[in-house]
Amino acid sequence: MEKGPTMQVAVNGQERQLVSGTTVADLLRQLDLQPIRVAVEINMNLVTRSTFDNTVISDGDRIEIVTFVGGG
Amino acid sequence: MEKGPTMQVAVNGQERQLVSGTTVADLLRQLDLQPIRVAVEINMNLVTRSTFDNTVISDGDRIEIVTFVGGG
Amino acid sequence: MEKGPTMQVAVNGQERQLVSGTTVADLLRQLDLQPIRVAVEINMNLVTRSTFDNTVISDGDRIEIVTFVGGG
Amino acid sequence: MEKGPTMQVAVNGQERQLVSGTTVADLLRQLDLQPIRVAVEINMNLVTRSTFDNTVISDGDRIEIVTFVGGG
Amino acid sequence: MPNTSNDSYKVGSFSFKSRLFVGTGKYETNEIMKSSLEQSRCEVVTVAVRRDCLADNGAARPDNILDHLDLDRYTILPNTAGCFTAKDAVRSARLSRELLEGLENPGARWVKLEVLADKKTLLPDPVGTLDATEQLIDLGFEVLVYTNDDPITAKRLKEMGATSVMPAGAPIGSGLGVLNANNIRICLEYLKDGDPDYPVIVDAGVGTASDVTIAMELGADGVLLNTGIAGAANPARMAEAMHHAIEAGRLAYESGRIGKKAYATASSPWEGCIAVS
Amino acid sequence: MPNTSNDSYKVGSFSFKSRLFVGTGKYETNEIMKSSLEQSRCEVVTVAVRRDCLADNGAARPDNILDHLDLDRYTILPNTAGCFTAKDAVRSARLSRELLEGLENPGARWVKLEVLADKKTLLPDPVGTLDATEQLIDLGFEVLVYTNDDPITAKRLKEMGATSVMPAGAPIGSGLGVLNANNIRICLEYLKDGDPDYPVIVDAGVGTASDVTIAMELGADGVLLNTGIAGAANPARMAEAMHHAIEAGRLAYESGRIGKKAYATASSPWEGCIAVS
Amino acid sequence: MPNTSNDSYKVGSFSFKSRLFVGTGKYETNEIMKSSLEQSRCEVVTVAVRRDCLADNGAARPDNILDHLDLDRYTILPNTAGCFTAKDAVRSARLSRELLEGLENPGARWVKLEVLADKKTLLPDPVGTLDATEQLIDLGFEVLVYTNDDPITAKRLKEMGATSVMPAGAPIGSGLGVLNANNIRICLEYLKDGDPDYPVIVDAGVGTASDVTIAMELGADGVLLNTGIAGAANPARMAEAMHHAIEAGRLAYESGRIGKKAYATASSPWEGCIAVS
Amino acid sequence: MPNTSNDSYKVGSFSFKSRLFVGTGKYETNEIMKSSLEQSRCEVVTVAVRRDCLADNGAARPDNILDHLDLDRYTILPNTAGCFTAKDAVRSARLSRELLEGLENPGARWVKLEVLADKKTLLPDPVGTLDATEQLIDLGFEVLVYTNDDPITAKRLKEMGATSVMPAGAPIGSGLGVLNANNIRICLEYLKDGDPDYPVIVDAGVGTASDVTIAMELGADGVLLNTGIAGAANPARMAEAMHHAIEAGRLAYESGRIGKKAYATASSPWEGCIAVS
Repeated sequence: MEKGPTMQVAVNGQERQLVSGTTVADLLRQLDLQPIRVAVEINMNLVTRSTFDNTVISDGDRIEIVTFVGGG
Repeated sequence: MEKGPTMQVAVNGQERQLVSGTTVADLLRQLDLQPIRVAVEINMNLVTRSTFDNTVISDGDRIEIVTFVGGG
Repeated sequence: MEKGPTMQVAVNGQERQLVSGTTVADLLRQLDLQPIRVAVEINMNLVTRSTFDNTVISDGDRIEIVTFVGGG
Repeated sequence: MEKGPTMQVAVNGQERQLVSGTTVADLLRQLDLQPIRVAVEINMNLVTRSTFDNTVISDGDRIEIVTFVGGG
Repeated sequence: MPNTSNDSYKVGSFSFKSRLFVGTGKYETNEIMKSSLEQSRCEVVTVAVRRDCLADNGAARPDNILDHLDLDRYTILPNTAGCFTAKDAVRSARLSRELLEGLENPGARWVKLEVLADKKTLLPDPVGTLDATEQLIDLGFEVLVYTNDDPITAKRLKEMGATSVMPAGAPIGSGLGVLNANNIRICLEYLKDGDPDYPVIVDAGVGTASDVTIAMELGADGVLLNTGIAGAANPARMAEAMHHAIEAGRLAYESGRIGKKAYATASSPWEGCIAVS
Repeated sequence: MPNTSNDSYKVGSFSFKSRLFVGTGKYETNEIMKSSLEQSRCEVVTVAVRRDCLADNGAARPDNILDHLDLDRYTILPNTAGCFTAKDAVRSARLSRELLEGLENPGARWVKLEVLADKKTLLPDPVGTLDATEQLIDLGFEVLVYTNDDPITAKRLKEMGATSVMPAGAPIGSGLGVLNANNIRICLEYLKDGDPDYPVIVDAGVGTASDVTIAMELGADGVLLNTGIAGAANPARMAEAMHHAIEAGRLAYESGRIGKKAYATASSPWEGCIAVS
Repeated sequence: MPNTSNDSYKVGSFSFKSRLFVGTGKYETNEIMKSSLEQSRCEVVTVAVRRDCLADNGAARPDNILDHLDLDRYTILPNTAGCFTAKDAVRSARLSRELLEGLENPGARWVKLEVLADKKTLLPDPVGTLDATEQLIDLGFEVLVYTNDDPITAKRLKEMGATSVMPAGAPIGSGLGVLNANNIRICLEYLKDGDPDYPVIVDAGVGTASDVTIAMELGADGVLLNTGIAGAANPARMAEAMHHAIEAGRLAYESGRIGKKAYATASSPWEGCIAVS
Repeated sequence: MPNTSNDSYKVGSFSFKSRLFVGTGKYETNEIMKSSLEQSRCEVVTVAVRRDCLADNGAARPDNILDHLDLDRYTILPNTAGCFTAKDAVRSARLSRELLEGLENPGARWVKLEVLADKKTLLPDPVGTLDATEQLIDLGFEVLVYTNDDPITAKRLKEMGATSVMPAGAPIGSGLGVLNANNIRICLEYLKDGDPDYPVIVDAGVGTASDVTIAMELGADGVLLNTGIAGAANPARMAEAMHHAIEAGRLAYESGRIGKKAYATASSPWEGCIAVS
């Protein structure tokens, strides 16, 4: 399926292969996640929602995709 | 005013002279007290309200006329 | 061994047969108890030590022989 | 009395004039203080006891001479 | 599941929703008393019996407290305050009953018994209290008995037929709250053994709202107080506080609180933490 | 006269009526959580940030908590639970802000800062907490800081610009209530000195309703809790208890309670007693 | 100045230096009992009366406790433990007296009265206790009365002629210490009013050394305990702890402790600080 | 089996038998101080550093405290009282060391570090305390650190190399005793984890003997106090009380106290009761 070159990233601590050039918005689509319901960090730096479309993921990136859960 | 013979009683600890033959009902009238708002003891025995008219006070009687006050 | 007539008593709640005429002192001897270490009640009345020799037990007597135990 | 040039120092927060060239040991003598019972700082730096004789005080020095007091 | 705090509960032949019993003594004005009672949302108010004012010299007679209590709203619970002997307590109770019968008030059926030992500490006299309880029950009263927190006396009072036992949290007017929760717990254990609806009302000692909540959390059915409201800087507001405190305590009792530990467990989950540390 | 409990009060740029802050962790079901929040009448709920579930294998994704919170009703207060360093706490706060900005929720402006020392006791790390507070204030957050009950740390946090200081009553989840009322009192004295409206919220340790009432009677502006409700046998009822407990405590604080004495004074008057004894 | 802790004090016709009264029940062995009594430095030990063992079948008779108590050293205080009625308590006391007279032990003059209400809680029965106290005084006993902490009962017992009133700190064997210091204080106020040397001995409830110290700091003349020592993992060492605890509490009581404040004043002087800050 | 109270224990390179550390401040006279120290049987006394009196005008110089302390008997523990910054605390410690080295006193090796936050409450400043601890350890001191009762700060201080952590029971001079036993327990759990002999000394807040006993029963290795003795009406007697209180608490800790129950079990046996009831 994946024809182009790939890269290795960690998403929420899990190693994954992504097609080179994947943006944050692409990744969320692949994961079936609504952008409005998540916040994203790459390499511990916040990626604001407005830049999801333009932010291209790089090989080796450590990506955190978080949402809210119950907490006290 | 007092024509007939009198007697000495204590009402709520105060010495008073009453005309002989005074009933409890008479006494309450003299004191301007509503029967419905008081309870009466003569010599530590309760006088029920229904007998106020018929209960004649005797010389030396110790009468208590009580009502409710604030209490905890 | 027991030749004479006997009687039934309760000693510390246990039924026992004693020879008629048995004194408190006799009983203590039989039980191998030192008089100095016990106090005795018959039918809930105290028997003073000085009368152990003279106190004859009767049929049906309820006898308590007590001593000290650890207590707080 | 003071013939030579003087300098201005603060000892335990009090302004004082000292003859130029005064050592710590000199100062303690002037103050009638036993070296063994005090510790000395000049300008917040500790002056060890063994150097009292050789430590010459400078104009403007802030000197602390301390001892023990009751404390919890 | 025990009754919820919205359900009614019984004290003898009476049935109430509010678990707060409020005294009517010591308010600066009748208006303050009225608004305090309202804010407290109580259904039962206590009153005392005293010699009426003999103002036959034409002097103005002071207001009678009955003019300031809505008898359609409140059930009157007469007390025997001021009595130091069983005999006087019985006299007081009978006078109260006579008054309330005249008013056709259901409070004629019951009495809050207090037999105090002395004026110094206002502590109850256990012997006089037992004696008066017996007499009043014989006279047909439903007797709610103010007593100390001794579980044995409490148990005996119930065995004698007391309609409710009312152990003190602390001395009257002391503001110390529930001084001996262990005793109140044992009282409850004895009194409710096989009879969970038997009403136990903590009476006296309340200083502030948390005292009420604590009493209710122990499992008491109600709290009776007076000085805690009447003596506050703002009695009507404190009355409202006491209303909430009663609700809080009852609901908490019914809710099954968490256990106590020296330290415990996170409210937020560990799984999925972003922390790399 | 301080604000009545019906008035609103401020925490930073927010204004609330309810003084209860409720956590959303540890409920058995979302339905229990929802009814508990309702019964608590809280206006602010705390949530935590965690890695989202990567269910890209087609497995059902669990509900998101946001589906179960009425965002028109509740202000979201994101916490940094699970963070053991200032750095992670700052990351967590920024992620929360991003999420809440996307939701156009006013909770984007603030954060409840927790920097814990370890998982064993969940006690806050004072040094990391001070560090993170400074960073978050620099980043424009209104910071509500969970901290121990040390008055000096509390004072320093306020001086740094914390929007609210939230001293612990007891360790998280311990159910021990307010262990050191003296420290909370000194915290309040420092934090409200010349600034009586500065919000101080007791956070953590609540086991039952009276714990909340006691905290409020000390003069706290609010209480934050989670396990005390979520871990109760009947969470929704305990939530209602906590609502009343908050009201009771605030009103009592405002009402000026009576003093404490070893023993005291009669609620009923002595004058006019029928007692001959 | 009150007596120093080195002075002797009186309980009825007896005079002692040690203020610790130790029970002899529940020790695993007589040797442990002996060493515990020694370490406690007590001068009075309590014993109970029980039916002797009727080992007339030739079986070995267990040791008698009297074989393990140095009667030259200890004054025996017989109790009426196990009695639930005044009648049985009087029987028990008379039997004890008979035993001690035979031994020419001065303990024949006195008795520790216990009339318990039931085996479940071991709480004293106030009515039976009052009844038995009267009877025993009539029979010439010096009566030391174990009672609950109700100040009114305590006062009545003294008025009846009790040699010493012994209010409980907490239920027998509970290990809860002094549950209601307020009541013990009022007991002391009543019992020592105009009679400062009247002996008040806190009896029952002690769990550990600080419980004893607290009781003594309140102004009690002594403490009686048993389980606190006998049930400890190391009874003899705990007995030594209790000795020190009694001394500590009495000395502290006599020394006039400092007041309590939320915060206070430096132990070291401010003057002469080197700090420039 | 832990050390018995008669055994010696270690604090850094020092070894002591007495577990009481006594301050030398605030006594009315040096004679009272001397007799108090004697009665306390302490082996360590704390002193403070202050500017010497510059009586060079011929006025009489007040006695130096060193003239009143038997340096063969007592180990001097200099404190840094009066310091509000790490810098001043370090200066103070170095001056103390210089003084004690001159006296050839072993106290030159150690220091009791206090970095206070302000004069109002005398509470320790946690940040300054951590900072100064590090500096003093670098300078070779054995540092005994006065700190609040926060277990996390305590743990960090030990990790930095503090010779002993000295958590406060309550604010200095407050007389409130151990306000938060839960925190002291967690401090002990952290500090003694895998290192049971690490010395933990409760410092500050003691009002009376039972406070000391309670601290020791929690498992502290010692208690440091000053005002509790110096401010008592009879300091020397209170010092004796404190000696016994330390012994009582340590022995009780070692003895394994009985458990706590709402009510419990008889001290005297049931078997063989004469009671027919």
